[in-house]
Amino acid sequence: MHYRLEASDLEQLLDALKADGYALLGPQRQDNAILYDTLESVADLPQGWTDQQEAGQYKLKRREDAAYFGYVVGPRSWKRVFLPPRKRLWSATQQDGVWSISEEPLPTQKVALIGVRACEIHAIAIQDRVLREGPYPDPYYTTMRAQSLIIAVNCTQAAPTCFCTSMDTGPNATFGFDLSLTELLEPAHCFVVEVGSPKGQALVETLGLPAANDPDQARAQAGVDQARKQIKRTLQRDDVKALLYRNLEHARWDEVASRCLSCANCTMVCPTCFCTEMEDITDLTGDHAERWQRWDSCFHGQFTHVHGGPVRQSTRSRYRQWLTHKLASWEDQFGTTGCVGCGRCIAWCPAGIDLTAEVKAFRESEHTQENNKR
Amino acid sequence: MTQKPKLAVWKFASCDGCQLSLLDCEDELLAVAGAVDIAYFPEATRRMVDGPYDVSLVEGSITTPHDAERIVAIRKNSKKLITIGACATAGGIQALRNFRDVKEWTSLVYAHPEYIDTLAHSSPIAEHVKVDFELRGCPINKMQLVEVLAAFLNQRKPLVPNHSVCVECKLNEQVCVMVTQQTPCLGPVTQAGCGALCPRYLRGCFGCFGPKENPNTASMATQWRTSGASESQIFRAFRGINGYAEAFRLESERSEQRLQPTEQEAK
Amino acid sequence: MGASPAIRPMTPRPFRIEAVRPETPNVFTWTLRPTQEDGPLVFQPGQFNMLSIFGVGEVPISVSGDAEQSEIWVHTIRSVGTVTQVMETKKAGEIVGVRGPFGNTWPLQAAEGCDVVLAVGGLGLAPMRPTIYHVLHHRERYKRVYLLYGARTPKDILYPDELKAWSESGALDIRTTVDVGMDGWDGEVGLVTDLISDIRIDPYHSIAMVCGPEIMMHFTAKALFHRRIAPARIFLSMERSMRCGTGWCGHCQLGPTFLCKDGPVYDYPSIQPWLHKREL
Amino acid sequence: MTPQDLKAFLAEHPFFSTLPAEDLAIMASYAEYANFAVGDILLREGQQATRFYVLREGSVAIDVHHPARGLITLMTVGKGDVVGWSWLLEPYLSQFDARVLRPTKALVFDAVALRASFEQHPALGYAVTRKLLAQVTKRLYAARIQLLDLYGISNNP
Repeated sequence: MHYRLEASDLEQLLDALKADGYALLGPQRQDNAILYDTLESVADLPQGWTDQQEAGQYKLKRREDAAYFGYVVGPRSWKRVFLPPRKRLWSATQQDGVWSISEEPLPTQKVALIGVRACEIHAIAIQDRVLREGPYPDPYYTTMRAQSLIIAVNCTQAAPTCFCTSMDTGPNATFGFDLSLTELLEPAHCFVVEVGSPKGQALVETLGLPAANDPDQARAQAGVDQARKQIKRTLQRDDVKALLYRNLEHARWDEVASRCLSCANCTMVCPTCFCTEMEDITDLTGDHAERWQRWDSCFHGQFTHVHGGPVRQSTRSRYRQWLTHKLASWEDQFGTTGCVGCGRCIAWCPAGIDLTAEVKAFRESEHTQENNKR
Repeated sequence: MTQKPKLAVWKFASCDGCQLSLLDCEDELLAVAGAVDIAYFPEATRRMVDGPYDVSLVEGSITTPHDAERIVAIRKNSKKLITIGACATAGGIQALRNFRDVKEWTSLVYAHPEYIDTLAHSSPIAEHVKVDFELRGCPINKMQLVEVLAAFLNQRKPLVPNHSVCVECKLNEQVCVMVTQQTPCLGPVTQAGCGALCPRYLRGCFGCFGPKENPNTASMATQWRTSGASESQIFRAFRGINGYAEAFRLESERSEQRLQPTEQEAK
Repeated sequence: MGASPAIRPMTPRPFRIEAVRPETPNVFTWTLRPTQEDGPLVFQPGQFNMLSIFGVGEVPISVSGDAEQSEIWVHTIRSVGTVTQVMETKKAGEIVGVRGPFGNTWPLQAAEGCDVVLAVGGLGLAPMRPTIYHVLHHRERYKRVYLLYGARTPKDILYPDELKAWSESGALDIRTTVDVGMDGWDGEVGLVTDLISDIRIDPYHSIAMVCGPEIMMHFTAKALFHRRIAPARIFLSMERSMRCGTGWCGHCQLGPTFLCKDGPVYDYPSIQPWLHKREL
Repeated sequence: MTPQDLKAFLAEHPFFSTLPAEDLAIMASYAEYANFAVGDILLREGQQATRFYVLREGSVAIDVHHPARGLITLMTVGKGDVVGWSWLLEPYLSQFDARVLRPTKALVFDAVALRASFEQHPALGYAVTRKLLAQVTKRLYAARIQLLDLYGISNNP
């Protein structure tokens, strides 16, 4: 069952969420990008703006229409909600040699995520496997996930950096949302709404949304199909695990290391990268101590520091770790690939390194070797 | 309570900016003063207590034969020696002389160059004595300074990560100026610590904290060229405040080689 | 899996250092007792705890006590890094933080009815000690049990009194060798791998557990393999930079596994492809 | 032990077992059987290497004197091992001390005569050299692994 939400009634959806006690997070234009941040009203949405992305490039452009969700994905991902860049785990205070430890209180605020793309839903599902479904669920993550509501937006356009179709993660959301919206601009600006949960159903009922008619539904489908057609980037993933494992000592790693800045941008923007560092701090007296958890990256030397130095000293070994983890060992660990094809790591790499091109290079070098043998 | 550790602050060739960071710790200064005995800090107090000192903070680079002797004496008199700032850790802006003929310069600058007793190089403290910790920055970040002091007082490793400025941008959730604006930025090869100050104001990083661990300056320069930076821009970016730090020095030398043919063509 | 850590697995619980026992130069053993009611401290041999000095940092240290003593943690620590160096300065009565236990266990059940070869190098004897206690408590479940122990010098031999007692009780066949003999050492000098050639085992019904630095385990596994112990019956305990113990932080990845969560104990075939690979 | 006994013993010892009977007889003719007590010195650093030992039982330490650290044992050898190969190579001087650690039974060869006999029996000389080389290789391997400082490294932060 699909419903229809008039564009002019989008505010009502936000209001209903607010009335239900949700803090809203959604896209808005800030610092030359579209970012997810606290959303007050529809007026904050990046209406009439789009993004143009290429390897190492991201630019905002005016659209000729009034689309609210007429962009693809920006540098922030939703992982900031569930796995914040920095969070305090506990603090401890010493008095007369006795330490008392106080845990950081868990968040209580419900949040509604507005405008979650299909690839991002997959990214959340992937992080769930790491932080929610393992032997030790992360309490902060689990709490935030439990009190979050997801309003998905299906993609009706794609960026040149997108390759969700290769990863089977888009362009439309198929699970993991409370409501999903497909934005239609013609003939009238509206959304076709799909319900994905009882909470979503309740929202539809609160708003009293009418059913979407067949032409609307067909137009929504056409929009998604259009996005699918626009996707030109590919990553052949059926055999990529074996391909990378076979080529751990390939010269291509040196080649990519000559370009890689080991700046860690790819891991920071990646919606599935979950590595963190634990940092202990004190005040000057040493009587107050805290431990913080912050995003870390396998591109850092400190990351593999053991007595005597880092295990992964070269950029070559760090890029290899990242790519083989993302596309190969992630499968061994979590039964899924670690990549959702959102293209962030391609767009936000200052050197424009493209993982799909790297995978192709390995595959092609094997083909060349095969051909040379013949 | 045992005696408070004695802190000394020493100045070599520098602008004093890093020492001032310590005075700038308005909120924390009381805590610092409570935790340590500021035994020698001419910039701040006339009180001078003899060594040995538990912690010496050393600002500035070594530029004269006299300074080269003085730092050895300070080292002998200090349990821990921490250098603060780009001058002390990489020679500073005055290390630009290292690329030129100092004799020629002094003859041009001074009426009586024979009175000038200076070394041919401005060198970091670590080239002269063992340094326990190098705090980067031009100037240093005062919060990092407090952290380093807290770490030494509490026998732990200072929490001064050696990753890129990019990580700081991303942890602060700042947008990359290089990717969105093609702004030349040294962030990807520069050590974090400043709080990604310049990118926060939509400017490129100037590399004040010097090269990060594993810097790929060659790729950085290529990237700048691709996005339209001129060779002299690249040259100047690397031959700056941290121009004598090895990775930046090598890159500026490579860039200089590329510049020379063009200069000759111009002639 | 042993006792599940607190609901918030990242929060250390305060423990008092009850005793500090110097072992060898730079190596000491802590006995830790909870400062608050904490239930029995249950662990399986091979597991580790994350030990914290508040405000200084946290390190993974294997449990080296007896699993049947459920009211204390015993940890043998070598002071090599910033955190462990501060640990070395701590005295009895001081408070430290403990999280855990984490990780998996040695194949003690699989080894029942078999000859058992415990091959340890250096500080690797500490993580193996709970296994030794287990074997001693249930000696009848195992056939011949060898403890092959390599240390750098005679001074570096851990737990010498216990080694002597175990050996004299006849429960274990203990063979010790050092890399360099000095100070009147009249025992073997040579590689721990050389000890393997002299033991009498039924290779088809043997289980080998190896613990030591990665390089030592690499060579030891090869030597065991030459004695016809099937690779699947050789187990290693791996070490990497572990920060969380829970599989969240990503630091201890080696190929397809997280050592903290999937390890630290692995059978040789599953870890062998990832051993000895440069910078992996 | 009679020469016959010696020959029989050699035939069973892994070090000699692959030699043809006539070579075993030659080897046996240069050998005698001996028992050594704890503390006996089999070889002394810097002295003429005139003997060569094949151990049947016991334990022998290969020692070096370190001016500051005293007596250091580099390795111990036992049953089946050989002690001494300097006799085969110029300048025929022992490189280390060999000291008996535990009561040891060994065959002792007159190395000077044996070396001379190899001139008449190059095939035997070659075979024995190969056997010795195998022992040298084994010890080189051990020395190399010892260089890796197997137990010194710990990954604890």
